[in-house]
Amino acid sequence: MTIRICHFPRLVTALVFAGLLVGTLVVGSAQAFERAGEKFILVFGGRQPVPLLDPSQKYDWSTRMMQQAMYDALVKYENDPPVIKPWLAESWDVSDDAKVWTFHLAKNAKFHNGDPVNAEAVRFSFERTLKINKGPAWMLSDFLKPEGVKVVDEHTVRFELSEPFAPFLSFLPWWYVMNPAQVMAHQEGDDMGQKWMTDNEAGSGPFKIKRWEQGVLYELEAVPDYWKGWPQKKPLAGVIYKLIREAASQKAALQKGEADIVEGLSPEDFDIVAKLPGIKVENHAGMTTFGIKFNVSQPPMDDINLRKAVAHAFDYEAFLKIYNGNAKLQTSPFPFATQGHIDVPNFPRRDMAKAKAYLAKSKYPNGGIELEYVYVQGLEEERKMGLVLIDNLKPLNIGIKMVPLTWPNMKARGSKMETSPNMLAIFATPVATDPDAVAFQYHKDSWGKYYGTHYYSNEEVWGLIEKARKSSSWDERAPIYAEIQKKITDDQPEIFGMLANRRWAMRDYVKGFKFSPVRFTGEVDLYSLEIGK
Amino acid sequence: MAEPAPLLEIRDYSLSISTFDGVLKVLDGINLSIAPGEAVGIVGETGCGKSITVKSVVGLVPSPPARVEAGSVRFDGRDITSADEATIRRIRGQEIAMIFQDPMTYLNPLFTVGRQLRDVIQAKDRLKPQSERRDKRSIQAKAVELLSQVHLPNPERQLDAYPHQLSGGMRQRVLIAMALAGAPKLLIADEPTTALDVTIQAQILDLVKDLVERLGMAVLVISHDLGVVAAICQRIVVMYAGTVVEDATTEALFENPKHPYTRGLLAAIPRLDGSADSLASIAGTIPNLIDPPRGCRFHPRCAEAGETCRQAKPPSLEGAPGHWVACHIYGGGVG
Amino acid sequence: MSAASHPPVSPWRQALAAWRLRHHSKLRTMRLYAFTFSRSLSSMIGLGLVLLFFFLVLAGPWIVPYPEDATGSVNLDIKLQPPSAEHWFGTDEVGNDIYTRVVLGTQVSFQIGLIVVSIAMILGIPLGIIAGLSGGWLREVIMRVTDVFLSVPGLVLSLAIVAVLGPGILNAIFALALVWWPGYVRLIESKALSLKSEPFVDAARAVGAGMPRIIFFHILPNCVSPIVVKGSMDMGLAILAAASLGFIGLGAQPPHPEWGAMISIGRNYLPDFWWYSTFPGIAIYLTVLGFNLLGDGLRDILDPKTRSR
Amino acid sequence: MSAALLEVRGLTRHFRVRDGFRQHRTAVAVDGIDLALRAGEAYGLVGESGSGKSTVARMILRLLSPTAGTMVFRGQDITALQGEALMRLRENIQIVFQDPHASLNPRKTIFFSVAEPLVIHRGLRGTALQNRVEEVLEIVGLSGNFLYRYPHELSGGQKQRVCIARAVALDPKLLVLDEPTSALDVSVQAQVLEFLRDLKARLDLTYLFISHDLSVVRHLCDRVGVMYLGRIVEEGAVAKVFSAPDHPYTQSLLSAVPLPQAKQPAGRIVLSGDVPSPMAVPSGCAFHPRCPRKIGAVCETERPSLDSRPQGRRVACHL
Amino acid sequence: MALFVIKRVALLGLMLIGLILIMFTISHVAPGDPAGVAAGPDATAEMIEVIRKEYGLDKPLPMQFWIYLGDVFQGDLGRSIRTTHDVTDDLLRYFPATFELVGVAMLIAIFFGVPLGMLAAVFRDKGADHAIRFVSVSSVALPMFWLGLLLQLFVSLKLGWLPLGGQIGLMTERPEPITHLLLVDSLLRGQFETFREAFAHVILPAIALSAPALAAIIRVNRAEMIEVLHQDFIVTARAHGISSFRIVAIYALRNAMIPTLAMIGLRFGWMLGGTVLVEGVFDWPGVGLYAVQSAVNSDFQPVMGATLLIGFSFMLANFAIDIAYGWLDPRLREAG
Repeated sequence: MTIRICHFPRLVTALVFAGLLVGTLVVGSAQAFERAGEKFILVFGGRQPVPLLDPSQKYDWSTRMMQQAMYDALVKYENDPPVIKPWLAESWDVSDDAKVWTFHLAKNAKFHNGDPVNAEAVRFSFERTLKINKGPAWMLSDFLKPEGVKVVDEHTVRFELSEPFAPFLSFLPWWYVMNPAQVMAHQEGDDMGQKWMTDNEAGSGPFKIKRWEQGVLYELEAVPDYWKGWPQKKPLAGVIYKLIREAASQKAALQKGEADIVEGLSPEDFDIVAKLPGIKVENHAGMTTFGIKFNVSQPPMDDINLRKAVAHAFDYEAFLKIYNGNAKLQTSPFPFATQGHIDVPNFPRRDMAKAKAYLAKSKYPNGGIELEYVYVQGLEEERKMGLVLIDNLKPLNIGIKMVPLTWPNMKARGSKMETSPNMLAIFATPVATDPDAVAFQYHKDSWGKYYGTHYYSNEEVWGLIEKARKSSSWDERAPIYAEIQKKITDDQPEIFGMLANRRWAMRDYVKGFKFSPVRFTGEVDLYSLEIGK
Repeated sequence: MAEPAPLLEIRDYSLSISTFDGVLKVLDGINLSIAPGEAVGIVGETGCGKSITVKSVVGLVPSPPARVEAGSVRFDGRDITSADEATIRRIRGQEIAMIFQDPMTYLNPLFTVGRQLRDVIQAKDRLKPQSERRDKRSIQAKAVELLSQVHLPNPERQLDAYPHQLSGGMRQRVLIAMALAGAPKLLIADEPTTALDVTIQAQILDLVKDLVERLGMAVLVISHDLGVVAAICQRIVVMYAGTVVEDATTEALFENPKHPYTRGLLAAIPRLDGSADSLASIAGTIPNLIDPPRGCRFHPRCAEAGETCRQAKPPSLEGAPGHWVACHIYGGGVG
Repeated sequence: MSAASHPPVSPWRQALAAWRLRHHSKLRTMRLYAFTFSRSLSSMIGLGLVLLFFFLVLAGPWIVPYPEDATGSVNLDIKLQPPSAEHWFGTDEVGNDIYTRVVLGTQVSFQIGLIVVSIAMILGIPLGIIAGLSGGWLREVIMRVTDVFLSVPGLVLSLAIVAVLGPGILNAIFALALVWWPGYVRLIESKALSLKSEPFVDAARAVGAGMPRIIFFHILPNCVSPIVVKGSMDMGLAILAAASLGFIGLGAQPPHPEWGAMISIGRNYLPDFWWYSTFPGIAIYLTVLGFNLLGDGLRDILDPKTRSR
Repeated sequence: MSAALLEVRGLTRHFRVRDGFRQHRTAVAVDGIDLALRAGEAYGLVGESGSGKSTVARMILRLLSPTAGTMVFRGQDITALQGEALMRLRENIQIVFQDPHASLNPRKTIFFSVAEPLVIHRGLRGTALQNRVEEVLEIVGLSGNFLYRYPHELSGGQKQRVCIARAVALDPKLLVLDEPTSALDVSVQAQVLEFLRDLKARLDLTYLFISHDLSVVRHLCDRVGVMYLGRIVEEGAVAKVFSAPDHPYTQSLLSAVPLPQAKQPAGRIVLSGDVPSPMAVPSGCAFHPRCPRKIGAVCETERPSLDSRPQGRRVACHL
Repeated sequence: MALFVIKRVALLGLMLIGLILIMFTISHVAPGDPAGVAAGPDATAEMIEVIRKEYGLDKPLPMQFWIYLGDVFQGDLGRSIRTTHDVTDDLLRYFPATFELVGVAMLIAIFFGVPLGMLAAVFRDKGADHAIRFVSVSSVALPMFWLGLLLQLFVSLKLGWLPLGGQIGLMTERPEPITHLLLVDSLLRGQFETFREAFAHVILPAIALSAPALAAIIRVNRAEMIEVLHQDFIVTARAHGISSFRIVAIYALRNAMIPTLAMIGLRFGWMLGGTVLVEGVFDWPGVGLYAVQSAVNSDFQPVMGATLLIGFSFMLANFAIDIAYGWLDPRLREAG
């Protein structure tokens, strides 16, 4: 039925009017981003949230960036190659057997609430981390017991290790010092303030919390009278860490000036934004290795010839292509920035003839097997490596089944020798520059950890690792680590991949950016930044 | 004969409706007139076009798909054949009122009786000059008055009732009240009692009869039930397949039916007094109006049909005074 | 007239004639359907799109230029190239031909749609019939469980299920099927309930028809139209839902050429490499549009309520 | 008085009605009626809508189970028949519904509908089935080319014939006709009525004819029962009841029918008010609120019994 | 009415328990080790054990369910294993944003859907009808995440009219919370600039989210209007000379709104579901994004919590729709 409607224009008019109303509200609302006051607030556009701030419970790149901004540790990594700088500790002594470490604290250090940072605070912080036994606890828990931390006087603290541990100092930058009074004031039950510390801080660092909107943004406010002072002429008023999860949004925000630094763009995007006016890209070699771990304890990858065949069939150049040249192929199991790194001779590169020769020697001379390639779901580069693997192993008649898993599920798979997949894509960043931090990944005690899913077994190598970590003399240690690198390379427990460059895109007025490869992928030291406008 | 000028006069009215299957020739040269104050009934079986005739005349049949092919309609001295929507609406609102078959479905279930009644009163008021329009108070009063006019008990209370809270008879009374809102000259009742029980039907028929007499308006009753029509009307028009076959006073029609269809119809009705021993039925079925029979549309079912009936459409002839029949037999043309 | 004057009528022809006589009405109805359907432009567009879709499902591997690109091949030297004569829709981040992957994506989508809808029907229709005809506590139980499932948006529930089971095409299908069946229970239950009180069902009962007979001869045939219509619509919607899971990253996994996953990866390359996420999006749009228009068209011809004008 | 083919005692049916948000209320559709059908007669059950006449039909067919009362068919208590016995009963009692269109499965051919009882009860198939279906359709005056048509292709009268064919396919003894002509036009109604009359004689059937149309009942039936709000208020031979009704309701009912004739009889009784809802049946005589001849308090308090009167009539009235 | 409400509330509770049971069952066939996740990448076996105890993952399943059920009814949805946050706190933080987004999207859908449906019905089979139907069918077929990307691409990046994502500009202080709804609060506090900014942010995600609902509302409203306009009581109104506009916009619309309302209730739930797609695209800090982030990380407590919250909101919405039904349809309003 059709009705002749004379009045219908009324309705249409109403609709148009409503549209106009909406229009007036919107026009002009996309205003440019402005900075408040005389000082500048820097905006960092990151993809990863900071769900848990407590330094005793968690660390990853975004979390640690915030922890580093709000807390101080005894020492701090800076520069490339990284050096350990005195921080809360002005100096330290170590016994010859590398068992007793004594630190002398700065006298003017104070927490954000004005309390002094004293030896007791240091002792409490180490004790808390060790007792909670999460986050960084594993780094020292084998050598340091809570009782081993001793307050000598107001400004001196002594660590007595249960056995010699040469790399001790290299882990300390990640052990942040918290204000015992604040933490314990918020204790619930016997949680040692864990709940409160999730979204609050009790530190002495250059910044403190201003706004903490989970899932949206985190705003830090600079501490004007930071005890260590500010290196730059015009320190920042604060930093906003804005969660921008999409690459397109990150780029747009950077272009519009709504963000000053962004991380995590695709290799292509970095190349694109680098060409835009007013934007520069910091591009540095990092310490994060990418490798594809084999499970050497289970067939078929227990066959060294198969491992070598796969390693020689792999197209290493693909890494460079994926990163548009912004990566460096590994020349040793150790990252370049690790102390004692050597270029291992005859390090595997693509060579199909060799690959076929190795395959012929293996139990699977004609291929015909399918290997599982497990990677972290959502990690673009790992996914692409998988596709490269499929492509590269086709000539060997080896199939690849790509299995993306969430990080937890992947870790669960890798945690048992029986379930650990044939191949597992792993990005690993050593937490310290000391070679032990990498070498130990090949020790039996690392089995089942995410970097130990290869279940690599070589008594000789294990012995060397143990020997090296107990010695306090670098001259003694260096040749051992060279030996270790060669032996591991020979056993080919993984495809030794590459070290991708770390890149950040930022507005060109951002000054004072200091890179240090020991930091994690997106992590930036906010302390030294300034806006040069 | 000194008849008063007819209130409604339909002349040679033809209507077609296009459908998926083809064009339905729904009405074919209808003639019908109603004098002021006269009660006329239209009877016929399903699909004979009795309902669509009046709906079309008052502009309630959407066009397209419907199309007036020929003919003219005059109402109260004005030609309204091709009047525009506004005029028709004015007439519908003011001078012609309609009531329908199923009082439940013809009332909006979501609005109170009072609201619907007031809307109707207001709509009719809008057609008047500003000065004569009622204010809210007197609209309410008018609504109450109308409801009491149709003998609805407790009119004030019923205004707040929703249609579903009323019985069928009460709903029909409400519809009649709405029809009376504009003091119409003509009331069209389309199957007004078909959905009602016999005892309620009697009440409504009484009411209509009473109103017609009291208010002096003309009424056009459309029904398939000859009894209903006979109870109210002075004159009856019999329709078959889109044509008027017979038009006579009630008395003449029952006493002396002329058209074979009328006679067949009367013979098919079972009688309450048991006087009909066996029922005669009309052979065959209603024709398909996409391709209606040539000539007399009744001829395929007519026992008395001759060649002329197959060829020519019979003209409507006044056999006796006021008794019109459209049949070749009475025009002497059967052969 | 002698028999010899006729050419001998082949038995095949006779059978055909008999068959046509028997099914005269059905054939007429079919012709009417076809006619009504063909008069509606949108229905024809829908049919066209769905036929195109099926054509690509069947013929895909033979008509695409680089079939190996859908099974994990890598051409990093030509990654992220804009649309050109060799690569109609451009290439993706590992140099695969997007046109190839979009076309072969029809197979993935078809599998998902078909399996999800079939499982949903297999579960939903019998439960709906039971609930509609049985009444009492059995109906209550079935309908309440259905209500519970329907009380959570399907996408959220399937998200939760896939989150547990892990991403992957099979898990996605399983999760979608698990949230899809209640729709059929609702549909069939209400249909069966209204059919149950139809006089022709009473008439069948009056002549002594038992439950199975009533279900199979009287209830089910009258449920066919709504099932067909819903099935057609659901094909599209299931494909859309699977693409949504793929977009979140919980659906089909590489190197499966699944549209949602392609958009998901492609969005990382927006806005400069716009073609990457654009073409799979268009493919989803056209497919879902096709099934929806077809469903609409079928509803118009199968549902007498909208048929009458 | 010959033995009753069907005898109904105290037949009662309550319905639980959902009423808006309010929960269930009980509607008394049929309130303890007694009825006896003699073999070979046509018994008319008349009443207005809501009087419960169709509910009676459904209970006799065992499509609904009675709340109370017994039904005896050819000496057998059929009130609670199940399974095989119920199947046999359905060979003997059949029903034709009011709306012929709705009572045929729209997705099935005429052949299917008519064949259905034959397949179920006689297990016929193939040619035997085909022959019998054609034969039955012949009985109702439809020739064979209807077999593979669908209901929507038939006219109302034809559809009603198909329904009748289905009902008589098993040679039932009792045919319940529930308003079989009320959806039909007058001329078609005439055809069907004449045909029903003829059929009854030919097949030796007994009819329970349910209708709201008094003239139709008058035309077809031998005896009539008048129902009001679930009760029979008057019963007797059609001619007698119609010419001299005893119950005030019957009187007003008959008087209310507008006659297709020029002069309407004088002195019509027009009842005031509406039929009360079955959810609120008045106390005493259910008719008392509308009764023009109410005699006093007894009508409001005491339910009149259906008493036998001369000439085989029964009336439930205090008068 | 009271009885009705009580019964509905009881039913609501029952359905909630059913939902919890389903979610719980689903969650406990999980292959991953939730405790391992929580412990972090370098955790030792004993660290994992600590966590397992802490989260009660060492108890038998029925026990765990019983505890969980009790917790849920006390408003405790457990803790995220990934972030250690209270899920309830998280949800309370994110829900207002989602509610606001869904609310605006629903308003858009109704505001445009109902009149467009009406127009299409009135101009049935005319150009306007075809155009509106095309819009409607397209809105269903467009994947809303893709539509979101397109809107970002054109409206934000190309034209620069509206912001790309987020709920509000970086530097803008949120108004002091009253209702926790940004749009409402900024108005109540008289911060019109903030309101305008928040409004500009909500438009694109709301449009993307509203597309399927818009389509459904148009479709239902059109069909119902066509049906209602065929009804007898429309003939009555016309026969009495009531104006066409009044007939369509008041008489028919009210009748057509009843089924439309049912559709709106249904769509409310689907929209809540749609947030898992749209919020991710637009960086909208709501429950949908939270659920996806958690799901992708196999962090099940938050997924479960979000699902329960969305399911519960959906149930409440339908409850409200039922009440609204009564308001619109006097046949249901009946009786106390």
